[in-house]
Amino acid sequence: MLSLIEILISIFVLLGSFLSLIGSLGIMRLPDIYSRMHAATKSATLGVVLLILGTFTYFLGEGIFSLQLLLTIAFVFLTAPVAAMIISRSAHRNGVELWGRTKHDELQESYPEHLEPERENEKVERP
Amino acid sequence: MFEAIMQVGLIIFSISLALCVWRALKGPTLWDRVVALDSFGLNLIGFIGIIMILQSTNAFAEVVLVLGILAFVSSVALAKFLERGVVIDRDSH
Amino acid sequence: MSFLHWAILIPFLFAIIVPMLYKYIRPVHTGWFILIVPSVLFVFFLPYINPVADGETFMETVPWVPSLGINFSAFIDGWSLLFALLITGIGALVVLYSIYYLDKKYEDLTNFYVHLLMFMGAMLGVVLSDNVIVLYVFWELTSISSTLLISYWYHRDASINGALKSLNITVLGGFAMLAGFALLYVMTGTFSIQEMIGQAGGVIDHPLFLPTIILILLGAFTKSAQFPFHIWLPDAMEAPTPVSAYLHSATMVKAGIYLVARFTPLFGGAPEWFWIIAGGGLLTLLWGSLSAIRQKDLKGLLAYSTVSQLGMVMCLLGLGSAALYFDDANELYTVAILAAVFHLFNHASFKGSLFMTAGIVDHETGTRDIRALGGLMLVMPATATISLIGAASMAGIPPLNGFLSKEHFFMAITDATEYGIFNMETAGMLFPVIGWLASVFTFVYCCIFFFKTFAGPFEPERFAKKVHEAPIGMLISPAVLGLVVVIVGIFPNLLSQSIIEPSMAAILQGLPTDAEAFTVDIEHWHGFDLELFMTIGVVGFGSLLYLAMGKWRKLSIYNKTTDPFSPVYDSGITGLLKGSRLITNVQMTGRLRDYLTFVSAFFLIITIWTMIRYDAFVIDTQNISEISTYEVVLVGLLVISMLALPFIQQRVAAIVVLGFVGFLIALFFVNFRAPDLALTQLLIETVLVILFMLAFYHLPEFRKEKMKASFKWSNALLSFGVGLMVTLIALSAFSYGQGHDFSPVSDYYIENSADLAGGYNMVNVVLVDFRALDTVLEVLVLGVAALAVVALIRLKMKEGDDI
Amino acid sequence: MSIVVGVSFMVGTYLIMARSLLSVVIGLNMLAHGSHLLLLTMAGLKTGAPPLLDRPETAFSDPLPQALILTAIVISFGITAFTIAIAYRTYKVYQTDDLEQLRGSPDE
Amino acid sequence: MAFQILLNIVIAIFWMALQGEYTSVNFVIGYVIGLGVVYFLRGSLNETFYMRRVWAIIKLIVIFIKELVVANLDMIRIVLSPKLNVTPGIIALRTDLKTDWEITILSMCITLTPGTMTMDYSQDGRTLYIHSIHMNSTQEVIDDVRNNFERAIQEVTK
Amino acid sequence: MNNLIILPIVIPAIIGALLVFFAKSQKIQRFISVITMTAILFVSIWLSIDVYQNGIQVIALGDWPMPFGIPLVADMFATVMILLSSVVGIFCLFFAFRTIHPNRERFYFYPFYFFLIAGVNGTFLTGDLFNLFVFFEVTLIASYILIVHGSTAFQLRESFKYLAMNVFASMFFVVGVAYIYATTGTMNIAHIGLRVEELGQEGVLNVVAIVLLFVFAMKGALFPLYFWLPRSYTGPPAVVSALFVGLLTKIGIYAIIRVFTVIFNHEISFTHNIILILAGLTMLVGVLGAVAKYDFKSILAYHSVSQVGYMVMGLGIFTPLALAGAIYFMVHHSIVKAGLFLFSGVAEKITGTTDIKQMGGLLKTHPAFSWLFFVTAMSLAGIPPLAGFFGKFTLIVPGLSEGHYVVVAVSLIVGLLTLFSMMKIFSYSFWGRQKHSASQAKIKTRDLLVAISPFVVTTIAMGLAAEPIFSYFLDMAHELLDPSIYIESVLEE
Amino acid sequence: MKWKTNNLLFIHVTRIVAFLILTFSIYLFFAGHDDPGGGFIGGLMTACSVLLLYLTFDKRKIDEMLPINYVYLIPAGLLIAFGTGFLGILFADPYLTQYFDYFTLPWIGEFELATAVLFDVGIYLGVAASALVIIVTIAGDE
Ligand code: NA
Ligand code: NA
Repeated sequence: MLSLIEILISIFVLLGSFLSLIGSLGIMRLPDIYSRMHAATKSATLGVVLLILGTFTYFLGEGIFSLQLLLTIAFVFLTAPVAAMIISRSAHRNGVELWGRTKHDELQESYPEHLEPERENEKVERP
Repeated sequence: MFEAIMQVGLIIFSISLALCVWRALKGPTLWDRVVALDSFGLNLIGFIGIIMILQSTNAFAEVVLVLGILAFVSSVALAKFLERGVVIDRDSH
Repeated sequence: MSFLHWAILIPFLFAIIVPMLYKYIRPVHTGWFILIVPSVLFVFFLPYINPVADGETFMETVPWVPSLGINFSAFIDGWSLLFALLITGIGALVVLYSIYYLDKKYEDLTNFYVHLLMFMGAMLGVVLSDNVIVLYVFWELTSISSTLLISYWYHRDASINGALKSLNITVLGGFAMLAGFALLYVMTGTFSIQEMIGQAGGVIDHPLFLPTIILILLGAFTKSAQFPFHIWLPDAMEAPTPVSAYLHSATMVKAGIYLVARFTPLFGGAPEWFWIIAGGGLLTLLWGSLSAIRQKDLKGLLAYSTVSQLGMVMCLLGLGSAALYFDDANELYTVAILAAVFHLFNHASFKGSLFMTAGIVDHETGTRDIRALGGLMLVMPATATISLIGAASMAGIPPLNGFLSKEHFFMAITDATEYGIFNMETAGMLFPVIGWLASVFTFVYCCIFFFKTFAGPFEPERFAKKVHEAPIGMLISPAVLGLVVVIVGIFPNLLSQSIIEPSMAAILQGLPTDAEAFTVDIEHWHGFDLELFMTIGVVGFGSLLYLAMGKWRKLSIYNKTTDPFSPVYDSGITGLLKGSRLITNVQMTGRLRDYLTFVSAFFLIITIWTMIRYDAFVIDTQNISEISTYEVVLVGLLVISMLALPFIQQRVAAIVVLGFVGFLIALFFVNFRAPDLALTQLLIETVLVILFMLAFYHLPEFRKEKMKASFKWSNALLSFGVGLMVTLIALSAFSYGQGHDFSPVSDYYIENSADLAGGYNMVNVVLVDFRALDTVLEVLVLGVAALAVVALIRLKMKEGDDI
Repeated sequence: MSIVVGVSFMVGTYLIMARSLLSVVIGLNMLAHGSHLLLLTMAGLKTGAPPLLDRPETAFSDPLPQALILTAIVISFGITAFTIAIAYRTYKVYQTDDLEQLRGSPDE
Repeated sequence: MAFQILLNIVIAIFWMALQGEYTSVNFVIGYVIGLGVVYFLRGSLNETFYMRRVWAIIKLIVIFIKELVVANLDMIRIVLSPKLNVTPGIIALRTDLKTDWEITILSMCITLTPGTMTMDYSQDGRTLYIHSIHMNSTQEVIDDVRNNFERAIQEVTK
Repeated sequence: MNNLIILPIVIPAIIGALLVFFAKSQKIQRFISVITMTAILFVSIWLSIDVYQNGIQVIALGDWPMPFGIPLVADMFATVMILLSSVVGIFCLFFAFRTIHPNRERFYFYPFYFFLIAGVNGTFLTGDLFNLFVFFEVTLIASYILIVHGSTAFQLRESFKYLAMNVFASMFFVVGVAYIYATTGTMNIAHIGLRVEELGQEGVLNVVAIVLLFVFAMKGALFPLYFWLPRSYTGPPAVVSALFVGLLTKIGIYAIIRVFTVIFNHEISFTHNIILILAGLTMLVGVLGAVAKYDFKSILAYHSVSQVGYMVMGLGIFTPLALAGAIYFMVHHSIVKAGLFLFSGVAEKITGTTDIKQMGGLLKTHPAFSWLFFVTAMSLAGIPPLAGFFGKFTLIVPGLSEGHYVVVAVSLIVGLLTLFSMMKIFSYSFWGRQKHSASQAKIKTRDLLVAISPFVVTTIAMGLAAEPIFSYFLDMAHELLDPSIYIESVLEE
Repeated sequence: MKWKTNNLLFIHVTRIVAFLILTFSIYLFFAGHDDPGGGFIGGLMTACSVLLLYLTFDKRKIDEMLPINYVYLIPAGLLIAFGTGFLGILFADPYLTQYFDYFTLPWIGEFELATAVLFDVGIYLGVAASALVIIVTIAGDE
C-alpha cells in the first residue's frame, strides 16, 4: 500500500499531469494564439508547479531539501507572465489574426497609424 | 502501485508533449509554434520531475531549473525576434 | 669517386657556374669556356681505348641509396666508350659551332649552355651507368634538357609545341622503361645490368619477360624516334641547329640504340626481342626514308633521315640478337652487330656535319625551305663541299664510310633469310626487300638535300639577306666531321680494333670473344656479290627516281608534309584535355548536393558490400532492453519532429522544431541517466536557437524546391539507406560487443574517481582529470570558433588584396 | 534508440542535400544529434544510476561515453555556430541562400 | 541601495542552500560571491526599494493563489467543454498604481488569473492592454482586476 | 614518461592563445611567431632523436595508467610527421610575413596558424581514438577559418561546401568511435589493436574498419570523397593553401596508415585491396582534374588529390618498402606542393592573376623564379634525381613485386599526366610571349623566392641524399608493420 | 520602422532573474566536481545570464555596464587551462596531472582543494566568453 507521503506525492503528480494536459489541450483546441496563451500560462504553469511540488515532497521524504526545485517553482511563476506578454504582444503587433468572434481590440487603436498591422479579419468590433 | 501512478503521470505528460508538438507542426502562425515550444519546455520540467521520482535521484534537479530558465530565455528571444526581427537591440532607448 | 664519376658530374658542376660566367665575363663568348669541358673529357676518354680494346672493362661504384639497391656505378666497356667518345667529341665540335651560330649580343647564352652541359652530363651518365636506376635518372635528364633546348626560343609557339611533344613522348617511354627496370628487379633482385646479365637465363623464362621487354623497349623506341613514336623528332627541329646536330642526330636519339644493345646480352635470343626490334627497326627505316622525301624543310628532311637511319641500326641490332639464340659467334649473325656499330658511328659523323651545314644555310640565307633555296654552291663553296661529302656518304656512295656500313647492312639483312629461326624462312624475305627500297628512298632524299640547295641558278633576290659563305669558325666543325667521313671511308679499319670489336664484344657478351666473327676487317671490295648489286641498284633506281621528280612531285602524298601520325598525337592530346574536362566537370559540379550524393552513395556501397562479404549482420535480441510506453511516445515524438523538418516551409518554424528536437534529446539524456549531458544539451540548444535566429533573420523563406521527382526520390532513398546502414551496423556492433566479455574501461573510473581524483561526479572527473586533454581541446575548438566568427564577420577583404 | 539514430541520420543526410543554406545547417545539426545518441546507445543504455558517486547507488551507468558525448556536443556546437556564421555571411555577400546559385563556374 | 544589500543577502542564503550546508563559512562565501554579482550587474539597478509590508504580501499571495486556482478550474471548464464557450477581446485598463514595480506585479497577477492576460502597456506605462476570454461584461473584468489586485498591491506598497 | 611529447602540441596552442592579446601589433606577433616556430622545430628534432635512440616514447597524460587516460605516443612515424609539420610551418611563416595583408594579421591570422599546427601535431601524437577526433576538430576549425579568412565571395562560397562535407565526415567519425566502443569497449588505439587482434578482426569489425576508412578517406581527400578539396584550396592566400596542402590532407592519410597498421591489419586481402582500388582511382581522377584546369592554383589543388592516391597506395601494398615509400611521398609532397603553392602566389603577385592563359613570358622577366619553379615542378612530376622520383619509385617496385600491376600502371600514367599538367603551367605562364606589363615585369620577387627556396633546396636534397632518409624510413616501416611494438610500448606505460 | 516599446514587466523580471541565473551558474561551476555541472555548464549558464541582459536591454547599455572585451577572455581561459597542465611537470609528473587534497581547518571544517578546479576555471572562462563572443558578434553585424 501507499504510504501517506506517497499518496500526497501521487496527488501532486496526477493533478500536475492533468493540468498540464489541460494546458496542452487548450493549446490544441482554443481558436487563436491569444486564447491559447491563456491555456499555456495558467494551466501549464500550475500543472508544472504542482508536479515539482510533488517531486520536492518526494525528496523531502527522502531527507533531501532540494532548493533547486523550489527555485524552479519561483522561476516558473516569475517568467510565465513575461513570456506570455512578450509573445502575445509580438503576435499582435505583427498582425496575427484574432479569432473571428473576438469582440473588441482596443490595443489596435493605440498603435500609431503607420504601424498598424493589417489583419485579415477586420470584422473585429471596435468600440 | 506508486510506480504505476508515476508511469501514468509520464504517459499523461507524453500525450501533453505530443499535443505541443502537434501545435508546433501545425502552426498556423509562428507565434503558435513559439507558444508550443514554451509549454513544451514547461511540460518537460514536469516530465523530468517524475523521472526523478522514478529513478529516485535528485541528479536532475539542476536540469529542471536550467530547463525553466532556458524555456524562458528561448521563448523571449524568439518572441522578441518575431516582433522586431532583432534579438539584441543595438540601442533601443 | 672515380674519374668516370667526375666525368659525368663535371658538366653539371660547370653548368652551375655558367650563369656567373655569362653575367660577369661578357666580352668573351660563353661558349669558349664551355668548350673546355667536352674537349678535356674527350682527351681523358681516349686513353681508355687501348685497355678496352684488350678486353678490359672498368667498374667504379659509389653508393648512392644502398638501402634501395641504387648505387652510382660507372661502367665502361667498348660500347659505352664508343658513346662517351661520341658525346664528348661531337660535343666539342657542336660547342665550337655554336659559338658562331649564337650571337652573344642577341641570344640568352646562359639557358643554352646550362642546358647543353646538363645534357652532356646526363648523356654521359646514361652510357656510363651500370645501375639501371641511375641510368634512368640520367635518361630522364636527357629528356628534360632536350625539352629545354628545343624550347630555347620559348616565345615561339612552334618551339613550345615541339618541346612539349618531345617531352611527352620520351617521358612516356621513360616511365615505361622505369617499370620495366622495376620488373627486372623483381626478377633478378638487382639493379646492376652486369649482375642481371649474370642471371640472363632466368629472365627469359620468366612469365614477366614479355611485359618487361615491351616496357623497356618503349623507352628505347621513344627515345630513338622509332616508328610510330618518331613524330616528336621532326618537331624538335625548332631547336637551334647545334642542338639538332648534337642531340637529335648524334647522341641523344642514339640512347635507345645504346639501351637495346646494352640489354641484348640479357634478352637476346628470345623471339619476342628479335621480332620487336628487327621489325620495328625495319618499319622505321622504311617510314623515315619515305617521309624524308616529302619534307620541304632542310632540317625536317634530316630529321626523318635520322629516323630512318636509326631504324636501320635498330633493325640490325634485332637481327644480331639472334646470335645469342645459338650461343654462337657465327659471322652470319655478328655481321649485323658489326654493321650496327659501324653505321652508328658513321651516322654520327655524316649526319652531324649535314645538320651543321643545314644550319649554316639557314643562318646565312634566313630560310631552310627547300623550295626557296638553290644555287648556293657558288656563294658557299665550302659549305657545299662538306654537304656533298655528308650527303654522298648517307646515300651510300663509295668510298665514303656510309657506303661501307650500308654494304654491311645489306649483307646482314640478306643473311637473315638464312637464320632458320623465328619463322625467318618465310618472313625473312621482307628484310632485304624493304631494306633495299628504303635505301633507294635514302638515295633520293640525299639528292634532294644537296641538289635542291646547292645546285641550280643562284638568285640572290630570293633571300631576305645578303648571302655569303659562313665564317671560318662555323665551318670548322662540319669540316672536321666531313674529314672523318672521308678518312673512315678510306681507312675503315682504323676503327675496327679500337672501337668496333670491343663494342661487339660488349653487345654479344657471353659469346666467345676470340672467335673468328669478332675479328673485324672491313673491305671496300668483296667481289660481285649480292650486296654490290643491291648498291648499284640503289644508285641506279635512286637516280632515276630523283630525275623523275618532276613527275611525282605533283602527287598529293608528296605535298602533304605532316606525318599521318602527328594528327593521332594531336587528337590524343585534345581528347585528353576534353575527356579530362568532361570527367572532372561531371563530378566537380560545384553543387554540394552532388558531392554529398556521391559521398553517401559511396558510403552505402562500401558498407553494404563489407556487411555482405563478412556476413556481419547480427542482432542479439536478448540485449535489447525493455521499453516503457512513455519511451515509445517520446521516440515517436522525436521521430515525428525530425521527419517534419524537411517539409517545413517557414524558417522560424524549422528553428522552433529544431528546438523541440534538442529538448527531446535532452530528455533522452535524462532518461538514460546523463544529467551533465542533459544540461549541456539544453544550454547549447538554446544558444543555437538564438544564433539561428540572429543569423537567419535576413534569409528568405525556404522556397519550394523545384526538384524532379526522381531526384527527390533518389535523395530520399540515399538518405534512407544511410540511416538504415548506420542503424544496422550499430545493432550488429552492439550485439557483437555484448557477445565478448571485455571488461569495460569504465569500471576503473567508477572505482577510482573519488579516491584517486577526488570527485564524485564521474563524468566531470573524466572530463577534467582522466581526459582533461579532450576537454581543454574542446574549449580550444569553441574558442577558435568564436575568434573565427569575429574574423569572419569583421574582416572583409577583396580578391587581390594580397596573394 | 537505434531507430532515432537512424532517423536522425536519414533526415540529416536528406537535409544536407537540399538547396538552401539553412537546410544544410539544420541537416548537419541532425547528424550531430544522431551521432551523439549513437554513442550513448552503443555504450549500453540503462545500466545503472547517473554516474554520481555520492549517491547511495552502487551500479552506475557508463560515465566514459557521457564524457565523450559531452565533448562531442561542445565541439559540434562550436562548429555549428561557425557554420551558421559562414552561411550568414555567404547570404549577405551573394544575396541568395540557394546553393544552386553558389556553384561557381566549371572552369575554376 | 537597500534593495542591493537585500539582494546580496538573498544571494548569500541562496548560496548556502545550494551548497546544502548552512554554515557561516558558506554564508561568507555566498556573500562575497553575491557582492561580486551585484557589483557586476549593478548598472541594471537604478531603482530603490521600499520596505516590505509582510502582511500585505501574504494577503496578496493568498488572493493570488485563490485566483490561480479559479483560473485553472475555469480553464478546465473551457477546454473540456465540447463547445468552445469563449468570447475573447482586448481591453484597455487604466491603473491607479504609480510605480513600475507595482505595475509589474499587477500585470503578472493579471496574467495568471482567470480569463485575463496582460499584452502591452501604453507608453506612459499606466494603461494595461488586457486580453480576456470572457468579454461578455467588459466592466466586470475591469472591476475584478481593480478590486482584487490593485488594492492588494497598494496595501503592500503603501 | 616523457613530457617532451606534449610540447609540439602545447607550445603552439598556448602561443596561439597568447597572440590573441597582441592581435593589433604586427611586430610582436611576428617576433613571437618566429621564436615559437623555431622552438617547435627544435623540440621536434630533439624528440625525433630521442625516439630514434630510445624507441617509442609514451606519456600518459594525467599520470593515469593505460588504457584509462589519454596517451601521447611518439614513434618514428609520428616524429617524422611532427618534424614535417614544423618544417612546413616555419618555412610558410616567412612567406606569410611577406605576403599576408595587415588586416589578416589583425584578425588572428597567426593564432589560427598556431592552432592549426597544434591540431596537426596532436593528430600525429595522440594514442587515443576519441582524442584523435578532437584533434581533428581542432585542426579543422582552424582550417575552416583560415580557408575563409578574409571573407571574399569565392572563399565564402567554397568554404561553405568544404565545411559541410567535413562536418559530415566528422559526424561519421563519431559514429565510428561509437562502433569501436561498442565492439571493443575501449578508446585507446593500442588497446583497441590488442582487442581486435584477440577477436581476430572478424565480421562486423571489418565494417567498422570500413567506416573509419570512409571517414579518414574523406579527410584525406580520396576518390570519391575529395570534392571539398580542389576549390577550397584555391580561395585562400597562397601561404594558407601551402600550409594546408603541407599538413591538412596529411592528417587523414596519417590516420588511415595508423589505424590500418596498428588496428586493422588482419584482413589485408580485403581492406588493403579496397585501399589500393581507391588509391588508383584517386590518382587518376585527381590528375585528370589537373589536366583539365587552367588555373595555377586549381591545377596544384587537383594534383594534391592525385598524390593522395600515391600515399595510400603504399599502405595498400603493405610491404616495408611500400610503407617507407608512402611516408616518403607524404613528406616529399608536403614540401614540394607547399612550395608550388607559394610559387603560385609569386606568379599572382607579378601578373595579378592565377589564370595561366593570361600569363606568359615569365621566364623572360623573372628567370630565377621560373627555374626554381621548374625544378620544383619536376620534382612533383617525379623526375629524377629529385625527391618525387624516389617517392614514385619506392611504390612501383614493391607494387610490381606484390603483383599489383594495374595500380602501378595507373601510377605511371598519372605520373606522366602530372608532368603534362605541370608543363602546361610552365608552357603557358613561363614560356610564350610576355603578357604582363612592363611595370609588372619589374616587380621584385627576391624576398619571396628567398622564403620559398628552402622548399626547393629540401626537395633537391631529399633526392640527392635519399640514403639516410630511406634507411630511417625503412626502420620506421618495419616498426609500423609490427604493431606489437606500438601496442606494448603504450600499454606498458 | 521602430516600435516604441514599454518593456516594463520584462525589464523588472529580468533584473531579478539575471542575478539568480548568474549566481546559479557559479554554483553550477563549483558543483561540477561532485554534482552535475562543471566549468563547461557553468560557463554556458553564465553566458545565458548575460545573454538575457542583452535580450532585455540593448547592446550599448550592456557594453557600458560590462566594459569587458570578451574576446580576451577566450585566450585567458585557454591559457589557464593549458597552464594548469604544467603543474604536473613541476612535480615531475606527466602533463595535466591533477592534484587534490582534503584540508581540515578549525571553524571551517573539511574542504577539498583540487587543481582540477583551477583547470575548470579556464574551461569556464573560455566557454562563457566564446558563447558570448559568437552571439554578440553576429548580433552586432549590421
Ligand atoms: Na567537456
Ligand atoms: Na569537421
